[in-house]
Amino acid sequence: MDAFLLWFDEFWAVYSNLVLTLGINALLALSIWLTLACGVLALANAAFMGIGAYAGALATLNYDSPFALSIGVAMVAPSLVALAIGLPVLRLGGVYLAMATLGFGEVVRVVILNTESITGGALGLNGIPQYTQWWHVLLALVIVIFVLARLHRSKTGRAFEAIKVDETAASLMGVDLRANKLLAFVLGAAIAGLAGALNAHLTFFIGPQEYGFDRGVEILTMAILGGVTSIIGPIIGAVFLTLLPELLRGLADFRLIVNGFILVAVVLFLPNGLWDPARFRRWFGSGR
Amino acid sequence: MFAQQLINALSLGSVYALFALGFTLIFGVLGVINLAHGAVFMVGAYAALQAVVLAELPIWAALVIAFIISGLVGLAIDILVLSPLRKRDAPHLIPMIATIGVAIMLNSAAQGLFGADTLRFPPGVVPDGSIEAGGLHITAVEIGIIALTIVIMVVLLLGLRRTSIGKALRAVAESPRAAALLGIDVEGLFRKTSFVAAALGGVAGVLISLYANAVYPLMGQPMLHKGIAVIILGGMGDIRGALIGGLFLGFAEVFAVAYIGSTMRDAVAFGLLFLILLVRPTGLFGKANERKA
Amino acid sequence: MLELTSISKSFGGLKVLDDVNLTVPQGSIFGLIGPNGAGKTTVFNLITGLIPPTSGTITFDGADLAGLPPHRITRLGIARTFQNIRIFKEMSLLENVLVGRHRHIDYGVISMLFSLPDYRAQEAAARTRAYELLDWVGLGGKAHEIADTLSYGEQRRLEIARALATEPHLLLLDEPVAGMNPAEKTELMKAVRAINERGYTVFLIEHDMRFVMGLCEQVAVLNFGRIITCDKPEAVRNNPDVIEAYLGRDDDANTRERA
Amino acid sequence: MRFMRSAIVALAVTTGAVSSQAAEIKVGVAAALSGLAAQYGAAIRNGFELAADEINAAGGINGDTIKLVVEDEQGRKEEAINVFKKLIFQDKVLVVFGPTLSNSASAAHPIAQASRTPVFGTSNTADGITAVGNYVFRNSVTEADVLPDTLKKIVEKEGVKKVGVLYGNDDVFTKSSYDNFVKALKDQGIAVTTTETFAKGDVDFKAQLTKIKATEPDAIVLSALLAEGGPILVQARQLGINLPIIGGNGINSPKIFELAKGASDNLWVGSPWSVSSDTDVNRNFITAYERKFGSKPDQFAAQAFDALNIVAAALKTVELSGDIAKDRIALRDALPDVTWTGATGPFKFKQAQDRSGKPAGYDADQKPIVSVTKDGVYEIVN
Repeated sequence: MDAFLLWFDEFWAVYSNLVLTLGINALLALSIWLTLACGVLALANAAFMGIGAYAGALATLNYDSPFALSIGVAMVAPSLVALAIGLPVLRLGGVYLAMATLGFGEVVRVVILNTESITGGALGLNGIPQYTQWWHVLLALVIVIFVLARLHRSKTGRAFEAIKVDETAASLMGVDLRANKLLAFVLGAAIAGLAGALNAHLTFFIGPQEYGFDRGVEILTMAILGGVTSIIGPIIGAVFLTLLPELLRGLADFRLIVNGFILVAVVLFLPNGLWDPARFRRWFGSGR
Repeated sequence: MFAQQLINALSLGSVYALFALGFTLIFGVLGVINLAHGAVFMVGAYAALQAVVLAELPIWAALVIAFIISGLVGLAIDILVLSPLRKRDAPHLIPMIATIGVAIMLNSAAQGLFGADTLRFPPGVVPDGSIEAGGLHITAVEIGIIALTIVIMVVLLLGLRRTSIGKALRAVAESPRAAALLGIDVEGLFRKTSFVAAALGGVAGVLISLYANAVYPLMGQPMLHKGIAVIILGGMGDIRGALIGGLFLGFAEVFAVAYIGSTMRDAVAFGLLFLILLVRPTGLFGKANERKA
Repeated sequence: MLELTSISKSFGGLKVLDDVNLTVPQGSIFGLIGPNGAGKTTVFNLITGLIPPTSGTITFDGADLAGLPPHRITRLGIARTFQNIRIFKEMSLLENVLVGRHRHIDYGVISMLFSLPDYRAQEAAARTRAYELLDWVGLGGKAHEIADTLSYGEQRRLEIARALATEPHLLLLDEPVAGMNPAEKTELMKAVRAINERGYTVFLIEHDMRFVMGLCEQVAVLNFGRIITCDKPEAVRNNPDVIEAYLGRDDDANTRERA
Repeated sequence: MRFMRSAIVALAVTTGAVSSQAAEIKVGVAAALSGLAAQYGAAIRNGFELAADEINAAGGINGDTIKLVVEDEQGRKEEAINVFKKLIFQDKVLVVFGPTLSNSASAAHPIAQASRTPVFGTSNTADGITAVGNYVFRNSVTEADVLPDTLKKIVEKEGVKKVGVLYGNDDVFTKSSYDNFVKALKDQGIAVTTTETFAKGDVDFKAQLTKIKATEPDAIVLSALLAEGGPILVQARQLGINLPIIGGNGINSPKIFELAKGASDNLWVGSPWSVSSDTDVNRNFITAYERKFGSKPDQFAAQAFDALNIVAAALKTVELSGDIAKDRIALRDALPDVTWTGATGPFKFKQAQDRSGKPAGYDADQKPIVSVTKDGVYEIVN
């Protein structure tokens, strides 16, 4: 037992940040999963994460707000922005929506760069107190999973899925498309904001470069790679994509090449992502 | 200043259009957002650089080599990655993610082979300096880019209109399944398109790195962001759209710098993009009812 | 109960519907027939708000439907099925029907999150009703199967059950027997009649003359976007204009592409 | 454990000769070896490797050899944190150098501070880097220190009265130096005709340059890194702008002659290090670097090279106990007093302050050399 504790101490000292990042990335993957589950291909989650991170960090830095309040601010701010842009943007279909929301991300980045007196511009925000503890991330993850799982089983979850499969048919079942999509979009933004604030209060520093195109695509990749058929998929995807570069660290210069290769291989050989209940049923022969 | 800015905008717009051509071709025909296009663009630049530096070939030969090598890379991507995904009818986001993996591989391979340093073509491969007339300056590379963009565009447009392969391509873009029923070799067309789109990307890589005087492993990534903006503006998958969208973005950026302020450049460019999408949800040339994703 | 007054619809320059007037009386089974491409499905799309009419008005129980989004029209009590079946393929039969119950389930966020009695009661009630509706269309035994696995005829019946789940006053059926074999057709005919007897008004579009004639109390005929006649089935059958419209081109119901 | 360690130390002391061969001083280097900052990270790694080789070849530190543990932090803050934790807690290095970018430093340095591990930045020029605490050191000079001298020189030599400014506004390095430019320009009463910006990865700067040209300045102040700085020089000359260009640290590299060949003249740079600085140490450094890596070093390599030498100098005054925690503190205590003459010239630390004005980490205190490019070389301006 002592040996274990000693080992754990050492493990935690080295990997605490990695473990917490896993949790935060899982939140991000879930935030985009929510909109994907509603058939909405919006890639604004990186921007919402950024808005949340800045809002939360500014609350902490400038107003000495307690952590809980900063988190609250970090969830509300992106939700409001999502509400404002949601109505016009969600009219767009498929790929155009994806691209418009990526464009929105750029706008957010430029705004942060140009509001130097508040956001520090390119220099970012420094010296954010490290409030985020392991249990904050765990709690956030548990609550989000709980809420999403309950939501998934409720009438709203069914409506989301119906919209995803066939918008027209869903609307003719009395499902309000705009309201439901907006709900998914806003909730997703709140979760992304939560992740942003947890991250900001973990890493002492945030800068505008962190919430751009690459992060947006990374979040999407986590969800798709994990599989979007159930709530487990995005979490698995986040864990996989976060751990992969660390596991490959020993490969030194070849690390990223192998990383890319594995990404392609997963997409090629696991059609529905890493977590695919249908495949498991096939493999283990049960099911109806 | 206005006239010089006009030239600046024209050449920058052509740069964007040139990059976006292959990008939009892949989307139009294969229905894939190819996020490896930036990497293919980089491969073309390095291929030509090696040809010029190691084999001491003239620039036109280097362009041909870039064309072929990038084209082959594009072909390989199609055969090894996109085609298997097509066969199992993967939803269109899946190939996009696969191309991210390809881009990571190509970018890091380039860094491993050539190092992370910014390189450039040796001076003198193209006429240096600029032509001056009435206080206006334009370089040979700029003229080349503008001319080539227009030539490629015209060739592609005429090719699509007039030739049988063009007609087949348009049928495929409309609906691959229906085209297959009509007896068109859809897979073959996808291969050819992949080759040509990547080859054009490679040529763009050479020209743009001559223009910017910089070749580095991640040079394709910033262009990719611009390329996405361009093809949305123009309407995804539309060749004319790539030209118009490219020029539009070039003019928007240059004139935002000239008359609004360079800090607002990207905000203006992307703000316009945003607005255009709100007014015309499928871009300037987009079809009213897009192909069901 | 449903009234279309001088409805016209053009796509681009093409006039698909031209001055269409129809009245569907409460409690009836009303049929709309016409050759392929006559614009029948467009009529349904207009009624359900998927597309707006170029001119004219549609009223339902006295309410003007102009400008209402589809889900609002559904909530007023109109439900429909589709010519090319549009069930939620990846969901179970039960879930399909439960989506139809959407607007009849009403619980708060708190109830939903913590599975409070209110939530459980409403979900249970919705399920009970869903099972009942599946029984009506003869699919009660398959409630937990994935919809994609059903046969063609079964999918059509599932679509009807799902439409009924919205508790409509008016049920629109878009070519309900297309692609069915005679036995299935007879069965569906019975089912539709039973549904009508339960008090639902039914408005159906069909290609299959026999099906329409055997079922409907009143039949309207649409040809090239115009209503040529609207009468009792026997009268329609003998109407020379109708005969010409149908004989003018072969009855292509069987050669038509299914999808 | 404690007993074991002291036993080992005792053993090592008694068997002097053996121990001096066996003992290794582990030194961590976190550098961006992939990603957009990779070209700086690579130069930095080279600088450290060269210094470590030279120190070890010259007999190490009181007989101990230096072992570099180099990790790639990709220029991303999360990775920088992970790498710092690995180096500090798993590899148990004595001191951590890096990370490459200031952003990552802001995120990673607090970890070193909290675990009482000396951390040494060699390329972080942003303000506030050393405000984190008393374990934070850097020898990267900020533009605040060198710009006033550069500007004074160019005013004196070229009679510059008004300048146009061009800087990258989405990058910490270039933005920080811009801020310092603005301050220095104001202090010296030099007028600014217009201020223009660009973004990382841009290929075209002609719109900005055309606008600057139209405002008729006497010189252009440019805050850019090499990847953009090279093209900017070329495009400026193509537009017929032949004004002096005043650059920051970011383009103080012999590579500029390659990247802006034919257009590299009349670039003014102020920095403690210059490839043309003709001291023995610097000449030897440049020769050795070229021999080992086949290319000319830049400022990043020079600063990394000096940084390890500075730490080595401090270590020579410290008696290592073998208890890593104690040794880290001992090193920290010894570092501030080090003076060293390296490739970047005479070096000493000066105490920095945190936001509330309390003493914190240590910045470099060095004299800049102002040089101007001509025909492919930096000429030192006297």
